[in-house]
Amino acid sequence: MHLHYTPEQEKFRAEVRAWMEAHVPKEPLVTLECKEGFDQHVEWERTLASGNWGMVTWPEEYGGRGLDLIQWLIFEEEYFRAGGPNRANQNGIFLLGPTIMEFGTEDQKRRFLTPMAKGEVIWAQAWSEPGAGSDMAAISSKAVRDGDHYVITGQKTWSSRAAFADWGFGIFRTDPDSKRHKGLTFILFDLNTPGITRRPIRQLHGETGFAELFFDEVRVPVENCLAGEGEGWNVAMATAGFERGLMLRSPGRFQATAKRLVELYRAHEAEASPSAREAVVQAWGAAQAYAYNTYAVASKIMGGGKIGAEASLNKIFWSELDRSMHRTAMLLLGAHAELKRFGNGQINQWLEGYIFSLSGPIYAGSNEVQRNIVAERLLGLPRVGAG
Amino acid sequence: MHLHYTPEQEKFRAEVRAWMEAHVPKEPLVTLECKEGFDQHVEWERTLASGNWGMVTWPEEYGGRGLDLIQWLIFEEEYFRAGGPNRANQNGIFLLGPTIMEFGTEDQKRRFLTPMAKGEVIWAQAWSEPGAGSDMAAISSKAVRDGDHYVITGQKTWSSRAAFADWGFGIFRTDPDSKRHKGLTFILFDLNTPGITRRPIRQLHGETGFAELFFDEVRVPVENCLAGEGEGWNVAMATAGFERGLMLRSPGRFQATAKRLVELYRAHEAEASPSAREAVVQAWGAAQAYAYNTYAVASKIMGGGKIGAEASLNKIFWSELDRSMHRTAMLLLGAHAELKRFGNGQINQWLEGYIFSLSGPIYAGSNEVQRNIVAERLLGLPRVGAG
Amino acid sequence: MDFRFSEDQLVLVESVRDYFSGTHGPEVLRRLDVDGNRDPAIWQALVDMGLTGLCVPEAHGGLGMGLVEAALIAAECGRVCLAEPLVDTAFVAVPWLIAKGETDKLSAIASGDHKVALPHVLNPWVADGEGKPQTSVDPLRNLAMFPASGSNDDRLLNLGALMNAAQLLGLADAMLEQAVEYAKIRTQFGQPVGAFQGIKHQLASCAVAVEFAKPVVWRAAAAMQDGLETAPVHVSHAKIAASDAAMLTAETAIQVHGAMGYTYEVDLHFWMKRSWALVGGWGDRSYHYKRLDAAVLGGSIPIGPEHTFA
Amino acid sequence: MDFRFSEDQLVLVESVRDYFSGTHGPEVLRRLDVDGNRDPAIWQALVDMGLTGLCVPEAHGGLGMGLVEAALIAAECGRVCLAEPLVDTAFVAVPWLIAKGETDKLSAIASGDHKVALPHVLNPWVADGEGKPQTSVDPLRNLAMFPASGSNDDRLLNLGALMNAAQLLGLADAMLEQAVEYAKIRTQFGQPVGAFQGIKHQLASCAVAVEFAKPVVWRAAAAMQDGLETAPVHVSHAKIAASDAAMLTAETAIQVHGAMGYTYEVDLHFWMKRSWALVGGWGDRSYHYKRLDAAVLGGSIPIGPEHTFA
Repeated sequence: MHLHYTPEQEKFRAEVRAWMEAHVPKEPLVTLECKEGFDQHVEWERTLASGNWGMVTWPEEYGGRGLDLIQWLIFEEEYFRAGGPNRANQNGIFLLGPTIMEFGTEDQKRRFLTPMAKGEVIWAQAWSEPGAGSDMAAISSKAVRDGDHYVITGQKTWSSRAAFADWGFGIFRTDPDSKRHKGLTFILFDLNTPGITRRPIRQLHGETGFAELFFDEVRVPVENCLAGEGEGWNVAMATAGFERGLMLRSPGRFQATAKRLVELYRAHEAEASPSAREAVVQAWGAAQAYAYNTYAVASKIMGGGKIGAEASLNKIFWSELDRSMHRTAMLLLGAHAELKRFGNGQINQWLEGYIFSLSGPIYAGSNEVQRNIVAERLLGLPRVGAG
Repeated sequence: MHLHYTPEQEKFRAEVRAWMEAHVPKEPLVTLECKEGFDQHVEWERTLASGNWGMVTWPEEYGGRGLDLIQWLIFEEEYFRAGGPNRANQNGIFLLGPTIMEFGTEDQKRRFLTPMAKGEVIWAQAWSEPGAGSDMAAISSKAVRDGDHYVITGQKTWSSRAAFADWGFGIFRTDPDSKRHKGLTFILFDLNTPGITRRPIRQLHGETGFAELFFDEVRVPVENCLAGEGEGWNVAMATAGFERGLMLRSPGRFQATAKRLVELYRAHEAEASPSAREAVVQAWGAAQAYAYNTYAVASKIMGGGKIGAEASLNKIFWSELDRSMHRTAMLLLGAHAELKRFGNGQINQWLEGYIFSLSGPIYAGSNEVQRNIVAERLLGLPRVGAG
Repeated sequence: MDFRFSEDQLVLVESVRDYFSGTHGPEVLRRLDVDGNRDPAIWQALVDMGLTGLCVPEAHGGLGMGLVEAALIAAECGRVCLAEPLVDTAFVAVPWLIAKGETDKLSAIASGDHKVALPHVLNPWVADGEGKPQTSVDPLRNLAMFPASGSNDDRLLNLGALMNAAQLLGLADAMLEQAVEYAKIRTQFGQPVGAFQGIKHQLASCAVAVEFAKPVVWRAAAAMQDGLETAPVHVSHAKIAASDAAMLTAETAIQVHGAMGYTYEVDLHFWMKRSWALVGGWGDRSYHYKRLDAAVLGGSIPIGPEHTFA
Repeated sequence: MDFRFSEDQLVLVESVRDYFSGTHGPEVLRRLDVDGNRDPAIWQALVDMGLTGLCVPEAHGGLGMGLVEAALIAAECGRVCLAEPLVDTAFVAVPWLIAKGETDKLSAIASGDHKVALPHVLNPWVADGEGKPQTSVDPLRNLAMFPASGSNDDRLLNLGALMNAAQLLGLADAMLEQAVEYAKIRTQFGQPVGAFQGIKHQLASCAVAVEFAKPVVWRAAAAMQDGLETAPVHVSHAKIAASDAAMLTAETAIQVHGAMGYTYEVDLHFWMKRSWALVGGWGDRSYHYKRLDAAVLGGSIPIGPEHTFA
């Protein structure tokens, strides 16, 4: 246990800080869930790529910097310190990129990774179906082999970024007689392929960055299949592991929120209730705990360890922390909480953040599913019973 | 909605207050979970009976006062205001008494109710078995008819008061081929009948007021069966209804605890954390809410209404409130919390109370079972699935 | 001592609930959201039921009812997420005007011709009042900038807070019901999600919170009605209990709905947004907490078992 | 930057844990409870493993290890609910004596011949010290009245609080494991109770609380070890996180055990009682909260993403 940065790490931090201070937009971007905001965020991805800060943990050959996980954490700390925007490329950086590196052919790596790193191609994920949310094995959209193509028919829903993105990835049933986890294949597809219809989903906040995707005999070349026919479940589980695991939510994000919450509290100190006060102090503590834990896991992985079902602990912790911090902010704002913009014209980011935080315990595997995983795989409780 | 006491109710309150002030022991009694304390509590039952305050809601013919529920609530408020001791006769007053009144023959009412009201016979309950706790239908102790007797063989556990009480009641399997809820019979038995062995259970706090009961061919006259052979489940459900329902925990108890908690807080105000402060204020609010709700239910019942699955809401609310108030007290006491007696020799009643409060969410149907009842019977969620 | 509603009160509630359930479903909210969020026809129906004049004395053309009845109807307004400014006009402004002896507008209010939006210094906005528009997260709320002339009258605040608390009960009830209905039909892992204890127990906890908030709100309404000196304490208690129950139920209901709850096409969001808005208005949680704190720890209300109805 | 324990540290922990799991099961606690609660043979075994001298410099016959190792072993002591006063003597008193430059008793401590019970003004008692006996709820704790000469030294308090936090981690781990094991074998309604989500989700929530308390405690140990100016803040953070996790796990574990958890014959109560005792000692929750509050809101520690290791 050695909790000091090396001089090289400090130097790296200074380099990130300088670049971020020079480049992070001074004004907050419009939300990425609408076309205008999406375009602004893609522009930011390209700015990041121009400084080679797009995919910092990727190998240099694919457009990354080959940073280790401690460097990645430092990068993220500085990113959130500077108030960097949300990442339009989130699905690419943390989900699809690592999946392709692990399962892709050389040709696939070449075709997909570099454009992703440059922010030229933005990816949507297409996991869920109307009948398959947390229960992903219930997938029924099918891909039928026809020569050197798959012909895809079916429906995906709740696809993040899909309203505006370029390409998508998901799993499809290639063996029509198969059930549950078998007979599924992981396929990448151009969202502009004929036969694909995108229907934007209007979300709770009114924006439409998510979409339903309808596939009507969509022909996708066989070479867009990842890791072989029938391997879809294993690949998806690995991908979902990345998502729930270390990199989906870096601690800097929550530490930045906790700091803003402290500032909000100071502005309302005179009239705030005791529980609000203690919630604010505990928010700092919990965000720090999440950071320590992430450093511990990063250290473990760098030492050759693996992250397994512990990822579910992380997902429960950060999603409930995020919701609780934003709920506390809403209560501190009182009668101002409902305003989309405050009297001074400023966007009420706490309201936006609270709404977004409500999705945390739902997506990437609901927290009910995560608690089952913790109970069964980490604690060893029996899986008997439907309950 | 008329939230004022009538002059008669105020007069009644004054009468209770005067009697309690004159009779409630000045020093706290020793815990009822040991022989010495049990005897002190039985003595108190007899004192109550001498003033005709033992079974205030019972009809006068059985030794009660025939009070209505609002009067009962006033009585309880004054009882807890005066710091009245726990009731050794709890099982008799609230569980068995009402059950006999509903299901008993005239002969049974005469034989059992009056001695109970006088504090002459103290009753133990014998619901649980080692394999049947929250799942009471799993009972296996059997009672075989032999002429005008039942011959009981089996084991009961976790029988409250059974270490020192005179009589017991419980349900037994009279039809050996029956399963679950069928073939059970409700039987009353003298705890000194040959063949009954009591093994006191040492509880978490070290005392032994609960017991296991072993039945080895115990002969009990058939006239001690309540409501007919095979009716045991229905009778027990009615009894458990009383237990979870209105009268198991009167609001006065929690209002008294909340008041003591406020006093404890005032003594620790300078050093207490904000969350402790808010928990204390909320404790008053929750105890009041419980009182209002009880008055509302009492009013409803007096108007001819019934209490059903709502009883489960009550049980969840008071048991978790009680635990939370005592937990707050433990945290306020800090390093003193672990002391069985404080430096001044006073018993640490908060510690005793915290330990006792931990049983609240467990007994009389665990809160997990209660939440299932709320979800299924009040909200209408499906019972499908073992979970 | 009788903690029941009268037959008349129950009949009143039932008739209003019946009317709303037949005419004011979620599709009405969607229409208002698209077409402009006030509808004279809905307002007229409220007038026709006598609700605008519920608390107006009979001499001024109203029904002459009290705050308990008003709170009961406010809960029904919450239950259907009513957008029209009935509560502020008829259950907040009317009792306040009566208490101040200002009776000249009462008959116009009862007849539905006059709506009142009272500004209070604790609110940074006026709902359905005049002024520069402010956008609420709730698309059915029309807010205007707080005017300089806001009142700081406590009775007005208490009326507003009590009626927000009552509306929050109805909102919470409705969100719980929506979550339950969804949990019955949404199937995952081979059974309705509502058959899993993980879902059941969360919803049961909401039911506990909501059911134990209700008598606190009714008790506060009765205390205001009876003019108890301690009424402000009971109003603050009610506002906190109802707010906490509604916040918990909103978070649980969206969780039970899963990703669907996060969409605009599921109805839940209207109720959640209204809840967030009402929790903050007419004195926020911290404000009411401080009043409760001053009463309980400061000793301004007697406490203990014998003081249930202090 | 490496947030892992060294190989040496892991080997040390494993060897101590192996020793305890082979020799110090619940039956030992029951024996001590009946026969008198200190056992020279257990003490001698601790001495033989070098634990009394863990932090004593090699020059004085010890192993010369630091606070991180001490905290790791304290957690193991919590895990087995050790009764002997190892932690107070070897992990609290020794580092404090060294910091004060008082080295004369160190070799006697390392050899097991000298035990130290340091009074601090925040504790109303001394554990395993001289004075009028006080009865703890924990039958294996020997308390004496607080002597007039207690220290008010902050470093002593921080050492005591840190080691209580570490013990609480082990206690919480053990209670969670006991609850899980019971939930696997206890059958109700036709299946192990641990197969119900109602039980699973409660236990999973405990796992979250415990796992996220751990790195906070290790970080506090490292901060003390490294002499960071902010170390007291981290100790308070650790004490609160570990206390909250242990309190939650104790309440959940007894709930999962049902009525059996309420008996003396099930082992759980020893761990619960120890937890309640340690939560209160060396600065209670409110005390440590106030330090944290002063740091975070008062600004004595820099906050934000770039200050993870401030």
